[in-house]
Amino acid sequence: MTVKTWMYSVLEAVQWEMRDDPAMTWIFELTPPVASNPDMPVINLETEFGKKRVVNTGIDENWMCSAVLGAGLAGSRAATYVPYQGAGMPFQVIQNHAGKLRHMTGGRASMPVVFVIEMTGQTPGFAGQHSDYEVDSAYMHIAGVRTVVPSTPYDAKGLMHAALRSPDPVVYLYPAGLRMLFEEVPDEPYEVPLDKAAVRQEGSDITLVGSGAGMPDVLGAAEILGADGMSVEVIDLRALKEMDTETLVGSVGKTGRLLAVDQSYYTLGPAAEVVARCAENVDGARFRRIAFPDAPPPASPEMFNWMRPNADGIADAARKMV
Amino acid sequence: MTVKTWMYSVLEAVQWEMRDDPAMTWIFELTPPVASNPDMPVINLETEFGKKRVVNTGIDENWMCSAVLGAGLAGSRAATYVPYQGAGMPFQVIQNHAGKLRHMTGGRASMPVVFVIEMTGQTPGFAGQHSDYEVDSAYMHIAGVRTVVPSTPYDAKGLMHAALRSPDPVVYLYPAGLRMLFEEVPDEPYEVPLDKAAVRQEGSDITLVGSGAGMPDVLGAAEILGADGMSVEVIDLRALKEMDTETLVGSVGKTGRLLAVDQSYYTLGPAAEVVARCAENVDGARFRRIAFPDAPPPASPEMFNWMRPNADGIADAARKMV
Amino acid sequence: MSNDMTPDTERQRGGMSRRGFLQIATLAGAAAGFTGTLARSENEIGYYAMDLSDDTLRHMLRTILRIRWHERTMADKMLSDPSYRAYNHFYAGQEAVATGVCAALRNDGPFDQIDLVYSTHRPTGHAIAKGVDMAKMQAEFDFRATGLNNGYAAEMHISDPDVGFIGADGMIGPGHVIATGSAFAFRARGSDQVSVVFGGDGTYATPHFHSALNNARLLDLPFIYVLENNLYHQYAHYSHSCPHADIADAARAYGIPARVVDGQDVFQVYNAAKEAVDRARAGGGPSFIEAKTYRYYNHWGAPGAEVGKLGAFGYDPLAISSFRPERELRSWMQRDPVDIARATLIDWGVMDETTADTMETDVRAEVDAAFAWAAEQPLCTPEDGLKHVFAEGVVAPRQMA
Amino acid sequence: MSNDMTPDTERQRGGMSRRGFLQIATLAGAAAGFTGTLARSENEIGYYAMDLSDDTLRHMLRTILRIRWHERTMADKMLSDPSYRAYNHFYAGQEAVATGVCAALRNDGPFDQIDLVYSTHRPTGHAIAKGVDMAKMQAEFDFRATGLNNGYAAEMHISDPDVGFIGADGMIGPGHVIATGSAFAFRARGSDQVSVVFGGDGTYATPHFHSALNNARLLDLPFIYVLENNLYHQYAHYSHSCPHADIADAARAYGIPARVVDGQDVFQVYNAAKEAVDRARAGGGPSFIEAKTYRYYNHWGAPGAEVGKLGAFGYDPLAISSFRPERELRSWMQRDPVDIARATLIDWGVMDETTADTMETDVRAEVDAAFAWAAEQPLCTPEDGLKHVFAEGVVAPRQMA
Ligand SMILES: Cc1ncc(C[n+]2csc(CCOP(=O)(O)OP(=O)(O)O)c2C)c(N)n1
Ligand SMILES: Cc1ncc(C[n+]2csc(CCOP(=O)(O)OP(=O)(O)O)c2C)c(N)n1
Ligand SMILES: [Mg+2]
Ligand SMILES: [Mg+2]
Repeated sequence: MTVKTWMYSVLEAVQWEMRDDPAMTWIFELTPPVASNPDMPVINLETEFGKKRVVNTGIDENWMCSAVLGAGLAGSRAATYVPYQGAGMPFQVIQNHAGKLRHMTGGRASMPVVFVIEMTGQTPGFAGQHSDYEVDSAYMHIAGVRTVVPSTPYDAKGLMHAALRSPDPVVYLYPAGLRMLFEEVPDEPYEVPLDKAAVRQEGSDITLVGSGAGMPDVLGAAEILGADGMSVEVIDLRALKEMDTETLVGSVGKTGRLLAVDQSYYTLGPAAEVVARCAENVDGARFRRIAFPDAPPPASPEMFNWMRPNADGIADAARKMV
Repeated sequence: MTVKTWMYSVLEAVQWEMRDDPAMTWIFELTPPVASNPDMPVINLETEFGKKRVVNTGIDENWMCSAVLGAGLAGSRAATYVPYQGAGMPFQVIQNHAGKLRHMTGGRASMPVVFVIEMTGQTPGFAGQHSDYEVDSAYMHIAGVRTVVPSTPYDAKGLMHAALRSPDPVVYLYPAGLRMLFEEVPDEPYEVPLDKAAVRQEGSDITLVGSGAGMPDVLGAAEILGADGMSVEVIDLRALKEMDTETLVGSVGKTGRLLAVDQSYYTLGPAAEVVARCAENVDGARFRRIAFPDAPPPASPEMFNWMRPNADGIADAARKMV
Repeated sequence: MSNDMTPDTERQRGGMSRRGFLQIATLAGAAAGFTGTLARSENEIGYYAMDLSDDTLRHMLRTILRIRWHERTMADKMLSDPSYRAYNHFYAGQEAVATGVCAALRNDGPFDQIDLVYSTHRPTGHAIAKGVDMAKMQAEFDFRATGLNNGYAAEMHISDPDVGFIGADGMIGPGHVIATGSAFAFRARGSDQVSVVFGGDGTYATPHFHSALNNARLLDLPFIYVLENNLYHQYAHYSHSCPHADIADAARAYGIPARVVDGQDVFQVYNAAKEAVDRARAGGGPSFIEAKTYRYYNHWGAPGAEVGKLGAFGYDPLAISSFRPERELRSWMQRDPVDIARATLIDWGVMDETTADTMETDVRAEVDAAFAWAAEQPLCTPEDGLKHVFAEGVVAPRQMA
Repeated sequence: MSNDMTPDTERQRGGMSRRGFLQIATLAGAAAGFTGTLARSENEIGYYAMDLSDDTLRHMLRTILRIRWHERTMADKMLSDPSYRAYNHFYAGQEAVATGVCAALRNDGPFDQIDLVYSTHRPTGHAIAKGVDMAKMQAEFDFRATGLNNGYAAEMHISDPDVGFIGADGMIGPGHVIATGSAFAFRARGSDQVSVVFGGDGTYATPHFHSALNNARLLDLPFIYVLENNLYHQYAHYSHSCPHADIADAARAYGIPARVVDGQDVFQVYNAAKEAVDRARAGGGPSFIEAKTYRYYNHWGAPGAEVGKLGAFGYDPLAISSFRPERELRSWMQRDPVDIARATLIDWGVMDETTADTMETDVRAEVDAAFAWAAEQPLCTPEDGLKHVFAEGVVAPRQMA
């Protein structure tokens, strides 16, 4: 157990799996797989495993994901880290190939592969094109891939181990804004399941649900509301696909109120599915969402910061429901 | 007013607009823009407008959509017809360019363009990869594009006129399975608004909501239920983005029961948004969805037909709610 | 093929002299007989086919015949048996390409030692040549529970990793890039396996063409791109989407060694494939083979065909200007891959007319048996559609309340 | 530049003799002075620059200076003014490319007659050269409500259709393909406009590279691809993603006329651009220009730079092996585009040292005024973020209950 940054925790998991399996490969484009942490050895996958296994490529994210898929089909575990600017590029190959091949071949295709897809949208000044939160829905809707999004260094490491060990293709969304979070993280390998939400805080008045980069504000809102005396249950989705309906429905069944939060666009963001599943299963509860408006994020910090759901806005919305 | 097939009705709209605007272009890949109809002249866009304006390309759907976008930015109206096999290819350019450019430039980019995207999934025997219903969610979630899906020849023509005249980029989903539907369709141009749902049938016991290729079965279910004596309201979404919340909420407010139907995958299909919007706005109603399971369509007709929501299944689900 | 027959007694070994002489004679004959066709050869390729054992040579003809009779039986079924449910994309006319390439590959052994083949929407020939079981494949085409892929795949998605047939891929483009990923894995794990992708002339225009070739070159991957240039994609001549007469020139621009071969001559195809495979196994990186060929049926299904007759004529549904002329098809059929392989082997003394006829009779019986077996197989269980989405478990049914 | 100055009186007309002679002398001088750099020229291009009016020539130097001082002022602001909010990708070192290309384009007039430019994540130089208002652009960089794009765009997304600057595009690849679409529209409507895209060496590896060039060739589009090869994309040398020494060779493979030019010499760039524009307007189809150049700052922002000094040195954050050596940068800075343009014009007698100095002083004052104006502009109104999603109306706020 050592205090580690998110970045270090994730690469520690990758390093462990690559040491364990000499066939495993890693493809990157911009961000060399290097991380350092106080009191810990520097991790540099490229120098440790060599350029045959750890490859830096040209700007072709569709090749990166397709190559990883082909490596998996050839029997090698493989992963790639797609920078956020390229997040939409491999959509087709993940949707129509990675997600379908197992079923389409009657179970004969094997794809032990991980697509790490960076997400941003948190940076005022980086406008429109340089925001890609919306890909969460794209990768969550399709069949045959497991899509997860961690929000803590601990989960980031455990989900990475689980993703790399999974026989299924995994889209591992990587919220770049959380990269410098740190906390106590075990040094040994461990898995966080790919299909379980985490109840971050128990409560009885209302259920708040968020995921990934939205969690800090959701937890911030819970703190504000707790100080007001409200008993808030906080759920971190972690798994977008398969979504953990049981935990969600159980919680809303108890609190009778659901406020689902997205940093992504309102229409068909993950929160739409959260609300829909709970509404189907809990009659008579109250349901609300807040999210980024259905507008690309503008560059101006004044506009952008106002449009982002934040702790105060979430707390406010919760108060109106109770 | 003439009885016309869907195909003919759509091309009639395109032909009218191309005659009206000598700069307008059309890019196709497989399906030559040709249609015939009893008692009507054959429409052949390529021979009528020439190969400079109507272009057959190589297999590169991303180029097709990007080219249309570039034509729009240069001040020409332009449209392209993407075959269903390529439906996922232009995702990135529509999501990150067409959808964002207007906002990102402070309103200075002009994009009077239409992306006609074919949808299939209806054909037993055509497995996995050859089904692409799931792109409706991908194109509905993103900002800055209007996404519509007609279900009748009348709407198909009116929405095509509206799409081609719209200054906004429009994703016009084209359910190939409905191509041979026919009905009375006006010969003159007319518009069907890009942001209004259609109430296909009024009723007070339950609201059924569907879209595109799912509508024939939704209407079939309403017929079955009507014969049983149930008063069913049927809504055809037509506009996925911007979704017509008012019509949906008004109806569910009245009936107190919503059954939303997708031919696409359950998780985050358009029905998730329908349920979420209604659940946020109508307290105490009952909500259910039925959809294709979160599995790629298998080739075997035995498996496939069982997995597809059909009129009986929809009627059954509705009965359980009332 | 006008050369005298070689007596059986004179053709025991794979030595240079006789076959070396004969192949030149054969090519000369071909050139004389079929001037004006598009097929061309590059004579500087080593003539490796001459060194193959007689068994292997006979196996190549047999493979061509198996593909051919499977094709013809499918066409006849489609045209005559209303209960036949399978659809398909015909490969007839191109048999020598799949056969020649796969003859140069490692097709059995453990999965981590065999070579992999990525196929297309037109996969039957590649599958048979790679060693897929014909009866199981046919059952799959007919959506049967005991088919090669248990009824999930059907024609455009068949797959059999046991023989290194990664599978059909109905999309144009992505498979080529994915195939480079397998080659990447081989190189990373120090294996001498080779990753082969088949693709049509239609693949040239896809953005994936650049990705596959550029990365294969940059990383020196053991990757072979076999481009079957049958002149058309769907209803368009390839000159509509490609500025090169030889698509191989596009590969050469990346510094990838490329060959243009007569795709109707299985031995020429083999020679080029063998060279490419040797290069890849030795760490020499990717190769590109453009096989000039032609398909006897239309893009999809059997329109224009007649029961018992080879090929489909006079079908031009959309009156497309760039659609293939019937005379072009008839001209290509003059250089049939079955005839060329058969005549060459007889000419080489590997077999005689009688053994060749017997082989064809045997193959027809095998094909008939495969279709008969397939037609008796059980249909699928509806609920099984919920399996195989993930490696474990089933997904929930959602089509019912 | 060692040639004697030409007296003003001797350089009145754009005739062949004197300038023709001088340019050869200039190039010879350049070659002698800067052997060992990567920049190269193709001398067989027509020397169109000699025919330009003195006003135009002076305007070219002025444009280079305006870009340069805008760059340096940004760098100084970033390094010294904590209240300065803008980020940016520096273009310094590459000024001659944008300037030379845009000097060959039609930059004003009605929108349906001007040439269009598609830019990159490094747009400042292209924007200034195309005629974008510097003060408004700077206000945009600083997220101001009265900026070029009202604060929505910031640096990587600026756009000004009024001068045919379709705009920056922060993604690598798509812009090239989109730009061919504009060329397609021009051809369809019978216009003689030209669509130009700028791109870095990083664009070569994108799948879009193939799509843009192949379709431009097949459809003979009035499209010009200007590839600024500054040797690096982010922290990688271009040889990591491209097998060609000259990326222009890749374009030639499609049958597209391509030129490699010294990107530090604005007149060479102009000559190639003029040839390409003439070809496009005459219906001759696409062209490709590879300008060998270098950037003086790092990929993004001003790390390694010092206030008042040109260029950023010794910054290698990730200890990447293929990162550029400081001596390479210093060597390229010996062939500065400002110096080359200035010395050439003085050598040609278009101006003298004094007028050149005055021009630079004027430009610095203009740049300072632009920054000062920008810094006074109002900030954006939060609610305006809901506008401009569609042509009409606003979208609903969703971040609040
Ligand atoms: C991405 C994509 N777009 C369109 C199609 C539809 N399509 C199926 S086969 C085909 C033609 C392929 O031609 P070619 O590669 O020459 O192979 P051939 O059919 O001649 O064997 C097309 C366009 C597809 N499968 N995938
Ligand atoms: C599709 C995509 N992937 C990754 C990036 C991240 N990125 C921004 S600039 C850049 C390097 C571009 O290099 P080059 O084209 O040579 O232009 P230069 O920066 O040298 O001007 C990269 C990889 C991006 N913008 N878009
Ligand atoms: Mg073909
Ligand atoms: Mg560069």
